[in-house]
Amino acid sequence: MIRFMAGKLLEAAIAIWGVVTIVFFVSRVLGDPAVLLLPLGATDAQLEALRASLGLDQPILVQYFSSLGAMLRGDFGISFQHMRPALDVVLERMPATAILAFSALVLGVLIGAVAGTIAALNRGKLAELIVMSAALLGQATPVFWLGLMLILFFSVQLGWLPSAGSGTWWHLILPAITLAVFVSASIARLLRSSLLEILGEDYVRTARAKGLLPQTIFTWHVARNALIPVVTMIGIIAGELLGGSVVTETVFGWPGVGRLIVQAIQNQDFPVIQAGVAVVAIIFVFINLAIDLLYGVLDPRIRGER
Amino acid sequence: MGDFFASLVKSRSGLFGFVLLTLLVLVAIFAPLLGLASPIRGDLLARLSPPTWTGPFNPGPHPLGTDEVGRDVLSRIVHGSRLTLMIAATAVVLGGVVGTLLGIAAGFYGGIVDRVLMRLVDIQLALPLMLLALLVVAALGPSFNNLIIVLALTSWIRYARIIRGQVLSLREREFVQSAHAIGASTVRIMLRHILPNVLTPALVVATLELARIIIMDAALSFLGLGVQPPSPSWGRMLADGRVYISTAWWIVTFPGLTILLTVLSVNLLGDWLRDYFDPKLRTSR
Amino acid sequence: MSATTLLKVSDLQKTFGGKGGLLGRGRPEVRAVDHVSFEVRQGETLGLVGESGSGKSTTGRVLLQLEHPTGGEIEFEGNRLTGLSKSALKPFRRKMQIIFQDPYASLNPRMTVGDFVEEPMIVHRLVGGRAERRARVAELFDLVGLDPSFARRYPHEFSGGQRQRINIARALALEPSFIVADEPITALDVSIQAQIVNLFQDLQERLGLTYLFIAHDLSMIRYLCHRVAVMLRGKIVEIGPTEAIFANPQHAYTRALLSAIPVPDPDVESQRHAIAFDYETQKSPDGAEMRPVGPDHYVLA
Amino acid sequence: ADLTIALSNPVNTFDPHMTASVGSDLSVLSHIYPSLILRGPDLALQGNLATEWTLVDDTTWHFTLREGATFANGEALDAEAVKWNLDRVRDPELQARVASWFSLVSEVNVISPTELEVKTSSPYPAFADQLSMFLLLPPQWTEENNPVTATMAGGPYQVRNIVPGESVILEPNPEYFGDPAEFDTVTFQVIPETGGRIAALLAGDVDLVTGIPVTEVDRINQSGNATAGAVDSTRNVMIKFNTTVPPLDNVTVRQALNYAIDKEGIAQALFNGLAQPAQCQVLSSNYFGFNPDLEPYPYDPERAIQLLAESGADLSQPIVFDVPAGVYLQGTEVAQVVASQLTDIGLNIQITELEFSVYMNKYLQSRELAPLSLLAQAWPTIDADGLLTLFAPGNNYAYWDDADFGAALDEGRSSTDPAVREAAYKTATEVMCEQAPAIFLYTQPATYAYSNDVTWTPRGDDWVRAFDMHPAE
Amino acid sequence: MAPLLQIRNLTVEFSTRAGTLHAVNDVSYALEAGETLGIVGESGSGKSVHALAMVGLIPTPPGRIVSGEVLFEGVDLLKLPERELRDIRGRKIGFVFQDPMTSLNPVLTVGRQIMEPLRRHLGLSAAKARARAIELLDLVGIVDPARRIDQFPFEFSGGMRQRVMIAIGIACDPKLLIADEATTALDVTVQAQILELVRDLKKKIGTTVIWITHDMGVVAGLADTIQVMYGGRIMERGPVRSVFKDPRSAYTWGLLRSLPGKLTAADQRLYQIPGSPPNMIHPPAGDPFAPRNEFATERCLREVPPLLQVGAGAPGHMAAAWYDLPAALENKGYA
Ligand SMILES: Nc1ncnc2c1ncn2[C@@H]1O[C@H](COP(=O)(O)OP(=O)(O)OP(=O)(O)O)[C@@H](O)[C@H]1O
Ligand SMILES: Nc1ncnc2c1ncn2[C@@H]1O[C@H](COP(=O)(O)OP(=O)(O)OP(=O)(O)O)[C@@H](O)[C@H]1O
Ligand SMILES: [Mg+2]
Ligand SMILES: [Mg+2]
Repeated sequence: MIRFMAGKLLEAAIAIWGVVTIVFFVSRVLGDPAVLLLPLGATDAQLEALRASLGLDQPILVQYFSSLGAMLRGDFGISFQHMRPALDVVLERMPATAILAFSALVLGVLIGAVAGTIAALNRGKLAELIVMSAALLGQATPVFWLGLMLILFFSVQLGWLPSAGSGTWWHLILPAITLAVFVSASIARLLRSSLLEILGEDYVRTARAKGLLPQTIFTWHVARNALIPVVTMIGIIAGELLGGSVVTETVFGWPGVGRLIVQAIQNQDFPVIQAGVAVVAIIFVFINLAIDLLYGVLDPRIRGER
Repeated sequence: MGDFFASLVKSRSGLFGFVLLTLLVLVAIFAPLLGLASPIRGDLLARLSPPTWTGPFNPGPHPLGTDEVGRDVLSRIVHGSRLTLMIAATAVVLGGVVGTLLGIAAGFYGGIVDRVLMRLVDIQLALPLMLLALLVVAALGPSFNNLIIVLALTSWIRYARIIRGQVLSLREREFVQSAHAIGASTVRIMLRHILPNVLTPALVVATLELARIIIMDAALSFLGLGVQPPSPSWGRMLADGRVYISTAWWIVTFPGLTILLTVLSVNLLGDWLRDYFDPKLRTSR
Repeated sequence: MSATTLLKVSDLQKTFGGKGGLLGRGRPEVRAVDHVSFEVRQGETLGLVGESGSGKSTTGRVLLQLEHPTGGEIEFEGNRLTGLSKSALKPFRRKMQIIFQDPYASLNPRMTVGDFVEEPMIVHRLVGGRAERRARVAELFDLVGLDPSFARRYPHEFSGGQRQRINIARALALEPSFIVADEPITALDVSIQAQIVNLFQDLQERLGLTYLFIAHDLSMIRYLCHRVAVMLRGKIVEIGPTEAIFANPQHAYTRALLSAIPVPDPDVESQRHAIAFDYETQKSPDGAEMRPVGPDHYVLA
Repeated sequence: ADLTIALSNPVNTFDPHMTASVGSDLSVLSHIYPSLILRGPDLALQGNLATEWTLVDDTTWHFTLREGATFANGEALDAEAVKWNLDRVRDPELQARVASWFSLVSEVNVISPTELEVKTSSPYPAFADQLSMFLLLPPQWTEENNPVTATMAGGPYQVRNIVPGESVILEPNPEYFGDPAEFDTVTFQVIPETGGRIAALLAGDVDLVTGIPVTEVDRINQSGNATAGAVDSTRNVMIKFNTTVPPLDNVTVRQALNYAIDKEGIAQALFNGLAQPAQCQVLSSNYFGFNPDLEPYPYDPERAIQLLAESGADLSQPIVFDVPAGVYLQGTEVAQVVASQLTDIGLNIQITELEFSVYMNKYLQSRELAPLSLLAQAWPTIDADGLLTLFAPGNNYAYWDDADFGAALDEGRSSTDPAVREAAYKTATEVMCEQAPAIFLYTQPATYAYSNDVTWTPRGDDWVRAFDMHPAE
Repeated sequence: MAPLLQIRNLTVEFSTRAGTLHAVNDVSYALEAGETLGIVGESGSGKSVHALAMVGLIPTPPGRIVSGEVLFEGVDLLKLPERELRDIRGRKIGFVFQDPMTSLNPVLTVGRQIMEPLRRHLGLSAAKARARAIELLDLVGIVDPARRIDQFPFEFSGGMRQRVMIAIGIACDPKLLIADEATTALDVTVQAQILELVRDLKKKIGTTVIWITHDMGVVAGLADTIQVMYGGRIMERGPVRSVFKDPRSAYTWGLLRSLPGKLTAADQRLYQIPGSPPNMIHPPAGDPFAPRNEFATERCLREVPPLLQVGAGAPGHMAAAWYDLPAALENKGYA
């Protein structure tokens, strides 16, 4: 077990290192932050001085290794734009992202699970058609369009919910729904096919031959097994929500990490890009570690292999 | 082939998807011959005109209205289908080929190859999709090719993961063993025995990916990374038109509906394909 | 029988798991084949029986170098096979073939059966042109009792017996001298088993083939094989001429095995009593060796 | 009364010397930190901490400060404090982002707590304008705290609450030396997406939004809850030429391109007439140095085609047209119309939409500006000296080298006499119109909408300030 | 005494892409309490499907019970609502499926899977059910059952899993035990143990057994009655001894003949039944075996023969044949 965890952690570390390295080199290709930081009309000498003070005048490999070393100590450097440690800037935005991602995930998984189950248990009936059409609609709707529509309806027309910001729980509702629609659509589709597959398994027939009650069969024999692929999917979605809900954050003015990183890219604020991506990657990797462990709970075969 | 079409006709939703998609592709191919207004040149004075219909069967000059620089929305949707479908298809094929081949290699060789590739998948997954897209487009510059590269880049892992899983069980199958036994080369085994047997799952992934990529194009355009103006693509139209969502609903609504229809048809076709190839659903023995 | 030795196996070992690399998960070691020695003679059928998981399939696969042995040596027609590279092995691949248990899983579902049978000839650049190869495929189909016009069909269009014939045709394409048949009839219906067994015998007569025949069905083994080897937990515990083993089983396990064979005769069956075998108390002692107990008949004791 | 103002970008830093962005950081900070001089909604300068400022000679400025002004912590807001601030931004250690505004300042002398003298190394007529963007920190407090995250009010408002990346909530600063604040709270709410901003206004969640598409103006006015409109901004939109590469090194080609564009049409059709077509210069009428006598190139595609033919330039290659994504009001639309009109005169135009940072990098770092690029420039001091300098020979930003133009600018800079300067810029703009280093398009309208709960005087620059607003009766 | 199980005219179809597949055609038979019925027959002859159909376990769709009655203790199971059927499944009718690898839920402990029917049908408390499960495991010959009960199926070998399946099947002391190729995957020694177990069970609690298998040897040793199926129909049925010694269906005869044990020294090769099994989507019009039957008459090809008591045979020995096999054999010169 310890060996297993150590192996997983090493793999995780390699993945994070890969992410950080890719981001480091790709972001340096973006160009020169100095021209964005200084006001119009700044002279070459002023630009030069700023570059030097940001440490951008060094050869790229020197920059890479020194920043890699610093990163190992948890130091991502001072944000060019925010003038304070990049990690602070990122961590400050983390709660908002986490809350949104978590509620969207919970909401999406709940809706998706119910919808997927209804569809699978009503194969070929109207209910399946309705649920699956809704899921398709959910997957085919661009997030920004959905977000704007929700604002126009619930905030402007009805005046029920705030249109932007993150102050209260009310603020959370629209962005969470926006994201949850996509999540639930994916989960519903995956769960449906997973359930259908499990429903055809021999051991479900065994369970029925034992005369078990339908709810027992569904809970212990069908759902338990059908959840395994869904859990993997949840891991991937969690990662996407953590770093990738940029569009939703933009539409709702939600102060999340995704938009922070996008802005950092637009402003070539390397330390923030680096810290943001690293934090998201670390969280993602840990979520997936947790999911690996959850796997063990769900599927004793995996536990047995350790 | 006869069986294919017979079964397609029997599955009403599959047929619907197939017909719709065929129609879309035909429209895309013959777009320039349809005698529509220019999708590029607009009439500034006719900017943001609403759809005009003088009667139920009597469309005016702009049946779906005009956009923010006075171009015919219908024409842009029709011409946009070329770019959109081309981007989606190319990205799907590119991502599919790369992902499938790497998935096969990972599953077949196992060991170090597998580990390296799966770490790559992890890295790719840990790197938020939009940011990756943003970085690549920002670094390489926006162009049709780069857009496709970005989309393919976000897509290959899905194939690789699924295919790898399939190959892991395939390589233990006895016909693969038997190929080893006759002394077939590794390349031959991968191409002749493994590849044909993973094409079905790859195809199913591809249908899902096609839909996802069309939506991705819209999201990328939202961040200004999509197709270059003035070329039309559905995603681009949607993103550019969003500013006018409440003053000129038709600019976003029609491309949106078109995307929906396309995604719908591809998914229906995909669902049917999955069923069609599912051995459990086939007449066995 | 004093025929020439075609294949000689000495001290063969194969272990699975147990290593656990840097990131690997250590699994308990399985000694699937545990210091096994035997020989197969030109033109004979050697039966291999034993309990499930005793290492029969592994032995067969290692013989064909589909798996690398952990230790020991294999000699084929006097040439050492162990340790050869993939390319050095290739000439031997022509002479040794394998047929698996499951005729469904043994065929590539996405290849026409004609292509499947033709493939070995392409790999070994055996027959000149495509037309010639096709002709040879037709010949092979004839040989195994299939209509050559079936060559363009896909596996799912065939019944189990027909599929197993296709597998055999493919194995024969290279004109091998030695075939490992790993439970080739277990998955088949009684009425089809007979067809396949007959085919095996016909081919042996016509082409002088040598078989290693792995099976559970001892009555079939008794009918088909010249000699039988009995495996238990990775070791051969008894080997000898079929009749000698059936008439005079020496090892406790062999006895248990033989007594468990159900006989398709109600009168006999009602009298029969299976002898129990308990591995822990009745296994051969450590350091046991093969001892002769009759002509050509050895037992581990 | 409470007030909420929508911003499109979040406040990144609270140190007023480490940011030059007027639209977000400085606008918010101007409520917290005082400046010597303020620019009113009419774009004229007013006193704030400074009650009077005079140009003693060409290079010496004299300021008189208010008496008894303090920061909220009681620190004096006197000449000493101002000097400390000017010294701070000029300190090379600090690398203040706004240092370049004060690179001409050579000496700061405290005469008395309420009197200050500043010497510049050469005439700096726009110094007072520049000071309107210069916010003052409490010296003592700054030494002891980190002004990047913490604040100590000296302006009309102080910070109540900050949600990073989302909002800054202000409340009145009781110690403020000027007119007391009129709102109980002022919230700056970040809403990056245009659609979201408008929705928020219509939903009553915010009171002021800027930078909305012109098509929304009528709709908002019709809603009855808010007032929308536009004024001329200080931002002037052009298609900048890279005159160092063919075919734009050919003046006839450049002129032809100016004839080819229907500036009036663009202003009318794309901006519903809210944009002011450019008068053959990059200055709009609100700039000092604006030349009212220049006439725009008429829209004459025939003429353009003819000129292209005469120019002898090789026009067979596609001409790249760079457009920064999403930064200018309706920029992509304008670019597409321009490209389409240039196509009409037979050019092969290829639009490339670029991330703004990449665009800037091409412009200033790798120095490979595309032959054509959409650009809108404003100079915060609203003075020809700044904006025109961006075209001066040898300037990084110029991509154009015209000695006559350079000479005229030098003449303008050498004096602080408005009449002399005016004459010099008249010459400069004439040369520029003639030589056409850009297609002069229009002045970008500063669009806005505010709720009927407040009153506001719209302004053409980027400042958004609560103390310019009042609760409606 | 009324039979325990009476099947009348059971017909089951599957709709497939290629057309309707006639899996079970008009099958009728009765089973007395305490009787052991061995069913053999060609692969695909409807052995499994008819057994599953009895207790409503065929997948619908694509499956469909077209007609028939299944009277179990006088009640027609096919008309019983699912709710009541559930009370019978696992309680009065136990099932053992062939494939032990896939028939056990991989994520639940073996003990739990055995306890489920005990708790559901007998209402045992968790502790009691556990005790009984340990007892059952012991009964099917699993060593150290108290420890094994908490393990997962993947920790069991194939033979052990099959024994677990049997433990589940007999958990509630069912009146009827249906075992579908329950020992096919096992080697002969393990198979022998399990057969012994079933014999014991019959003796102890008088369970009625339906044993589906390919192995004629197993039937010979275990069954009282043998039933031979082909093409979805019963070809022959009767007391084991009578059928083995005196088969009246050409298919039964062929099956028995192709066994290696039946070989005489004179035979060069095993006997093989010519031809291949029927396509059940387009089944032959008459006797399904007729196309492969060298003794088939004109009538066999046209008309389905009824299952009738064999003239001179033992009571209950029935065959479906238009021809008279002993006579035909003699005619063709078979001994
Ligand atoms: N690839 C492998 N990895 C790990 N263990 C293996 C592998 N292949 C076989 N084994 C183990 O080796 C032992 C021998 O297996 P093998 O398949 O040779 O048995 P067998 O005699 O053919 O059994 P059966 O009659 O069931 O086919 C078994 O314990 C099996 O679990
Ligand atoms: N779910 C299904 N869908 C379609 N056809 C089916 C299905 N299940 C069974 N069949 C068909 O019904 C027929 C009878 O099958 P059944 O399983 O009863 O055969 P069997 O006699 O048990 O054969 P085996 O000895 O191979 O187990 C076969 O032709 C089979 O293909
Ligand atoms: Mg084996
Ligand atoms: Mg069956």
